[in-house]
Amino acid sequence: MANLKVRVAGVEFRNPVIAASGTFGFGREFSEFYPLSALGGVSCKGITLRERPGNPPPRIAETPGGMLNSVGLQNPGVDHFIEEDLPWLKRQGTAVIANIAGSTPEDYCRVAEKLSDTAVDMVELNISCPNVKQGGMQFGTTCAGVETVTAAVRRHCSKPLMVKLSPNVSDIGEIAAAAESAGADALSLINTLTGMRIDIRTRRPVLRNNTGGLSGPAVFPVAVRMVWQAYRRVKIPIVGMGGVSGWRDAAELMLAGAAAVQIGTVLFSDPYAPVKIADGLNQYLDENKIKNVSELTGKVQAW
Amino acid sequence: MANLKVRVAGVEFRNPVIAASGTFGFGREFSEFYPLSALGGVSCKGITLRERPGNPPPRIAETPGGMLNSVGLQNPGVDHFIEEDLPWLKRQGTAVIANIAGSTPEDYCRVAEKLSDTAVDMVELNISCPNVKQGGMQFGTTCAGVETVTAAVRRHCSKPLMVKLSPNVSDIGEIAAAAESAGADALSLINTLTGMRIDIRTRRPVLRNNTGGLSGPAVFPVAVRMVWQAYRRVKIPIVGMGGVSGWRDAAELMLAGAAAVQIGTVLFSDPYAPVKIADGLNQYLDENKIKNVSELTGKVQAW
Amino acid sequence: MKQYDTRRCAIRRKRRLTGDVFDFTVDAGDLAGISRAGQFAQIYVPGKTLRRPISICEADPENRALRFVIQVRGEGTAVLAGLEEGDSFDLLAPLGTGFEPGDTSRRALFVGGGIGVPPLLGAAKPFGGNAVLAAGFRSGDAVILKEDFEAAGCEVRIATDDGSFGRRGLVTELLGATEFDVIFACGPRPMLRAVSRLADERGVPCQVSLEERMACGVGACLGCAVRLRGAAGEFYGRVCRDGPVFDSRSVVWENGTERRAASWQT
Amino acid sequence: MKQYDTRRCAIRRKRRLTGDVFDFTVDAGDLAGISRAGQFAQIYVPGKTLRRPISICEADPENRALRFVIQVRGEGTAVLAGLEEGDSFDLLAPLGTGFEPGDTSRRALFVGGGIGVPPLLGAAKPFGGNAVLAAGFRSGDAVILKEDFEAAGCEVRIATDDGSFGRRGLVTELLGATEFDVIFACGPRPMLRAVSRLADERGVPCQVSLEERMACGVGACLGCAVRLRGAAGEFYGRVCRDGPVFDSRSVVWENGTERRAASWQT
Ligand SMILES: Cc1cc2nc3c(=O)[nH]c(=O)nc-3n(C[C@H](O)[C@H](O)[C@H](O)COP(=O)(O)OP(=O)(O)OC[C@H]3O[C@@H](n4cnc5c(N)ncnc54)[C@H](O)[C@@H]3O)c2cc1C
Ligand SMILES: Cc1cc2nc3c(=O)[nH]c(=O)nc-3n(C[C@H](O)[C@H](O)[C@H](O)COP(=O)(O)OP(=O)(O)OC[C@H]3O[C@@H](n4cnc5c(N)ncnc54)[C@H](O)[C@@H]3O)c2cc1C
Ligand SMILES: Cc1cc2nc3c(=O)[nH]c(=O)nc-3n(C[C@H](O)[C@H](O)[C@H](O)COP(=O)(O)O)c2cc1C
Ligand SMILES: Cc1cc2nc3c(=O)[nH]c(=O)nc-3n(C[C@H](O)[C@H](O)[C@H](O)COP(=O)(O)O)c2cc1C
Ligand code: FES
Ligand code: FES
Repeated sequence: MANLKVRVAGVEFRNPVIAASGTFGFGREFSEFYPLSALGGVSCKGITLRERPGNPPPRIAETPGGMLNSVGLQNPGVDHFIEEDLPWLKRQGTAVIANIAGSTPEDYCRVAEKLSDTAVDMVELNISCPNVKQGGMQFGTTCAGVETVTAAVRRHCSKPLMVKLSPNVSDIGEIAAAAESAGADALSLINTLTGMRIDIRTRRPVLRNNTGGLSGPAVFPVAVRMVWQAYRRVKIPIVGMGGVSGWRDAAELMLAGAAAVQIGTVLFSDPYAPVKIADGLNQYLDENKIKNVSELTGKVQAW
Repeated sequence: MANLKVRVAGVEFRNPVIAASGTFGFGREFSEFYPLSALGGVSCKGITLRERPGNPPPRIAETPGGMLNSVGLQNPGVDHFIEEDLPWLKRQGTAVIANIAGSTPEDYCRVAEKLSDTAVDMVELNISCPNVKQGGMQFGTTCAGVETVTAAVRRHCSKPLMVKLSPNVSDIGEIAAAAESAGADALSLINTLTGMRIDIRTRRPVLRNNTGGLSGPAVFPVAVRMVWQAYRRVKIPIVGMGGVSGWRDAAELMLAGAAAVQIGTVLFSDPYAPVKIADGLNQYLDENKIKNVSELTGKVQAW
Repeated sequence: MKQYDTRRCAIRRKRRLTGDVFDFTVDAGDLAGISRAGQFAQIYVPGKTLRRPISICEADPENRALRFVIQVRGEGTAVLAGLEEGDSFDLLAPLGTGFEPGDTSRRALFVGGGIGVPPLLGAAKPFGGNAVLAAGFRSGDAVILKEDFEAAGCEVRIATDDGSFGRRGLVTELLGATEFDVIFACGPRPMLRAVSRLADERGVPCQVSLEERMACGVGACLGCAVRLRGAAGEFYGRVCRDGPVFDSRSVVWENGTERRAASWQT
Repeated sequence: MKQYDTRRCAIRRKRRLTGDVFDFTVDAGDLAGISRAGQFAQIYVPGKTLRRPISICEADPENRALRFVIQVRGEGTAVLAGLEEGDSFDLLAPLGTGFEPGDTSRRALFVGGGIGVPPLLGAAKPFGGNAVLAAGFRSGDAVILKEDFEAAGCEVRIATDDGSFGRRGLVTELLGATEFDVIFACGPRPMLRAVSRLADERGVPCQVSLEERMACGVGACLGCAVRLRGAAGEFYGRVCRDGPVFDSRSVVWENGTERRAASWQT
C-alpha cells in the first residue's frame, strides 16, 4: 500500500483527491454516499462576506465533453458558513478548504480575517470566477490585479493561502508568478473557461446569464498545459484541476506539476469518482513500486 | 430552396461552410470525396514566405471531445503555393482564402504582397498559431501586437484582409476591436487553445512539441462565446469556427454573430461533414421559412 | 440504508407508448422500497457529462422495480429510449421530495401536461375513485397512461391542442364546476402557473412538480435554481433537493423564467 | 470510382486470436477491389474525435470483403474489439501506399513484430513457398496468424521475448544464413531500424510499414509526419499518404522519435 498523503503549504491531505469548490457544496449531500474522510479534502462552495442569491436560472448547459455553469456564487455568507457548516465539516475527518470570493479587495480581506480565527485548514482565494459582474474575473486576468488582491488578503489571513487562477489569460506563468510574489502559499488551477451556448430554436442563450464557466473533460488538456507552465515558473505547490475524470487524469496532472488535484464535474456523472480515483492511484503506485504519490509531482520529462 | 450565399468583406461564398486552414491542405485530397464547389470556400494551410519543415512528430494527440496538433506551419512557401497549388484550386469553383503566417511583420507583408497579384479571393492573417516559437501567437495576444501586424499587412495587401484571432486571451472583444481599427476587413475566430497531454507510462508529453493547439467539439462553447463578444464590439464581418460538427453548431455560431463558419476537426471523423452541414442548414432554413442564411447572423437575443 | 445511491438496473420491460414516449420497468433492488411518486432518478447517459433527470412514475417495492416513462427530447433521451430489455440504466435515485398524498379520502385533482403526466400516476393511485386526472396533450396520438389511471379507478379527462382527442384547448378548461380539496400538478410552467392561480382562487392546497436543468441532482451544486418565497423573502431554492415537488404558494411564478414553450408543444 | 471513400461495413465474421487480438472480416463492397495489403483503413470509433488507423490484413475482392486484425491498445481499439458480427465498422479506405510485391519468384523475407504481422499476410501470399516469415511476439500466447502464413506455403520462424514459443530473443536473430532478395517489414520502430540495417548490409531492397498518430488519414493535415530523405535533403513526409509503406532507405531512422517501446511489449 503506497503512501497517498500529500502536504500542500503545510496542510496535510490523506490523499491527493480534493472535491472542487462549487461542485460539492459543504459536503453534506455527498456524505450520503461515503464518509468524507475518503477524500483528501473538500474545497467549499465560494463564500462571500454577505449572503449572495446567485444568478437566475437556467444555470446549467451541457456541452461536448463538458458543461457550463452560471451559478454565480450563491452562498449563505461567511458568518453562516462559520457557524452552521464548518463545525459539521470539520468533524468529517478531511481537510477543509474555504474558497472565498468578493467584489473588492476589502471584501476578500474581511472574509479571510473571519476565517483566520476558525478551524479551516486553508483559504482558497477565488479571483477567477467568471460568473459575477463585480470583481471576480478581472482580478484574475492581469498580474496587477492578482498581486493587489493576493497581497491584501495575505496581510489579513493567518491560514495557508492558496490562490485560484483563471484560465482566461494569455500567459498563466506570468499570473502564477505574480500570485507567488504577492505572498501566495500555493496555487490552484484551473477555474472555468468562459463559454456560451445558444438554443437555436428560441434564439436565446441557454444560460440566463448568457455566458458561463466551462468545466469537465473538454478542458483537461488546457489544465495540463497550464499546470505545467505554472509549475515551471513558481516554487510554491500547485493544486491542479480541470476535467479530471479518472485516476489516469489525476496522475497526468500530477506529472505536469500538481501536488494534489481537485475534481468537480465528474462528480455529476459519478458521485463515487473521488473514491475510485484515490483507489486507482494507489493501485497504480503499487504496480509501479512508487512509495509516495508525491513522487509523481512535476515528473514529466519535457522534450 | 433557401439562399445559402453569404458575402464576407466583398467576397461571395456559395454557402457559409468553409474548410478551416490546416485541416484541408490545399484541397486536393478532399476533392476525392466531392467537388470542392460543394463548399463555400477553402482556407488553405498556413503559408509562409519560405518553405517550412514543421515540427517533429508526434504532432497529434486525442483529447476528450477534441484533439491537439503541433503541426507547426509545415508548408512549401508562398511561391510554390502560387505556382503549384493556387491554379488548381482556383479551378474548383470555390472561394480561395490564403491563410498566411510569419515570424516578423515584414515576413507577413511580403507574403501578402505576393498574394495581392494572384487570383486568391481573400487573405487570412494567422497571428494566432500557437505552434511556432518565433512570431505566431505573441502577435495575437496583445492589442498592440494585433494592431502592428494588421496595420503593416494592410498596407501591403490589396485583397480583402481577414484577421484570425487567438482564443488564448482574456478579452477577445478588445483584440477584435484592435484588429478592426488597424484595418481588418473581417475577423475569423477561434484558432486553437493551447493544450498538453502527457503519456503517464513514458512520462513524456504526447506531442514532441510538448504543447499543441486544442480543436474540436470540446472548444465549441468557447468559440460561441468569443464570436458573440467580438460581434458586439466590431462592425466588420466575423467568420466563426471552433468545434463545429454539424449544421446545428453552424447555426448556433451564426446566431452568435458569424457571417460564415469554418470547419476543421470534424473533417477527420467525417470528411463529408461540410456537405452535410450545408444541406442541413438549407433544410433548416426551408423548414423555418427563412429565405437567406445571412438572416441568422447575430440574431441571438441575449438576456 | 442510504437515502439515495447509484445502481445499475437491468431493464425488465420496455414498451413504446407513442411515437416518442417509452415506458421502462427496471430492476432497482432496494431503491424501489425507498422511492415514492414525484421523486426522480438521475439517469446516466453514456458519453454525456450530465445525467438526465427522469421522474419515478411508479415504485413497486414488492417486485423491487421502478417505472420510468421517457420522452425523446434531445440526444440524451434518445440514447435512453434506444436501450432495450436486458440493457441497463445507471440510476442515481431516489432524489428530491415526492408528492405528499396526505389524506386520500379527499377529492384530489391531478393536472398533467404531456410528459408531466407520468409522475402523477403513483400519487393518484391511492386516491382511486377520489381522483380526477385532467391531462393535456399535443394531439390524440400523444395521449399516454390513460388506461393506467382508469385502472386505478380515477376519472380521466383529456384535452388536446388540436382537438383530435377529448376537448380542444387547455387542460384547465376541463374542470368546469368540479370540486376538489387538493391539487397535484406536473407539466409545463405556464400550465403550472395557471393551476396555481386556480388553487389560490379555490383556496385549496396545490403541489407542483417543477423542472430545471440539473448537474449534481443531490443539492450540492446549486445548478437547478428555482425562485422561492420564504419567511425571509425570496431566494433560490434547489429543484433537485427542495423539490421537484413544491407547495405552489412557495413558488415565485413571475421571474423571467417564463421563457419555455409548453413542453408538449416542443 | 473514387480512390478512397467512407463506407459502413457490416462485420461478417469475428474471431478472437489471442487475449487481446481480434480478427474481423467485413463486407466492404467495391472498396475490397481497390485495396491491397499494406494499405490501411481509418476506422471510426463512436464518441472519439479521431478515427483509428488499422492495416488491411487481406483484401478479398471476390467476396467483397476486407480483413482486419485489431489489438486492444487503448480506448478506441477496445470499442472496436467489442463490436460483434452484425454490427458494423465505418471505414475510410483504402488509404496510403501498400506493399509492392514486385517479382514474386524472388526469395522474400517478411519480418513482423506483434501486431505488425497482419499487414504482411496479404503481401506474403503471392510469394508462397518463396517467402519466409520471421515474426516476434511477447510470448507464445501472443502468436497470431502462424497458420495463415503456413497455409499460404510460407516458412514461419518465430521468436518470443520470454522464449515460451520458438526462439528466445529478437526476431532478427531468426535469420541465420538465410538468403533473400527482398525484405518486407512491419513492427515497432527499433525492429524496423534493425531490419533496415540488415537490408543495407545485404544490399537488398526493403519495404517498411511505419506507424504515426493520424488525424485526416488522407494527406491533408500533415499530422502524421515522418522524417524522410529526399533528393533535396531531409523533409517531413506523411505516413498516411506517402506511406505507410516506405523504401527503408528513404526513412531517416535517427531523429529522436526512437522513443517508443517495441509495440508488442506495451
Ligand atoms: C425533476 C424532473 C423530472 C423529469 N421527469 C421526466 C420524465 O419522467 N420523463 C421525461 O421524458 N422527461 C422528464 N424530465 C425532462 C427530462 O429531464 C429532459 O427531457 C431531458 O433531460 C432532456 O435531455 P436530452 O439529452 O434529451 O435533451 P438535450 O436538450 O440535449 O439536453 C441538454 C441538457 O439540458 C437538460 N435538459 C433539457 N431539457 C430539460 C428539461 N425539460 N428539464 C431538465 N433538464 C433538461 C438535459 O438534462 C441536459 O443536461 C424531467 C425533468 C426534471 C427536472
Ligand atoms: C498505418 C497504421 C496501421 C496500423 N495497423 C494496425 C493493425 O492492423 N492492427 C492494430 O491492432 N493496430 C494497428 N495500428 C495501430 C493502431 O492504429 C493503434 O493501436 C490505435 O490507433 C490505438 O488506438 P486506441 O484508441 O486503442 O489507443 P489510444 O492510445 O487511446 O489512442 C489515442 C490516440 O493515439 C493514436 N495512437 C495510439 N497508438 C497509436 C499507434 N501505434 N499508431 C497510430 N496511432 C496511435 C490513436 O489513433 C488515437 O488517436 C496501425 C497504425 C498505423 C499508423
Ligand atoms: C457548478 C459549479 C460551480 C462552481 N463554483 C465554484 C466556486 O464557487 N468557486 C470556485 O472557485 N470554483 C467554482 N467552480 C469551478 C470548479 O471548482 C473547478 O475549478 C472547475 O469546475 C474545473 O474542474 P472540473 O472540470 O473538475 O469541474 C464551479 C464549478 C462548477 C461546475
Ligand atoms: C491539424 C490542424 C492544423 C491547423 N493548421 C492551421 C494553420 O496552418 N493556420 C491556421 O490559421 N489555423 C490552423 N489550424 C486551426 C484551424 O484552422 C481552426 O482554427 C481550429 O482547428 C478550430 O476549428 P475546428 O475545431 O473546427 O478544427 C489547424 C488546426 C488543425 C486541427
Ligand atoms: S442539481 Fe445540483 S443542486 Fe440541484
Ligand atoms: S493524417 Fe493527415 S496528413 Fe496524414
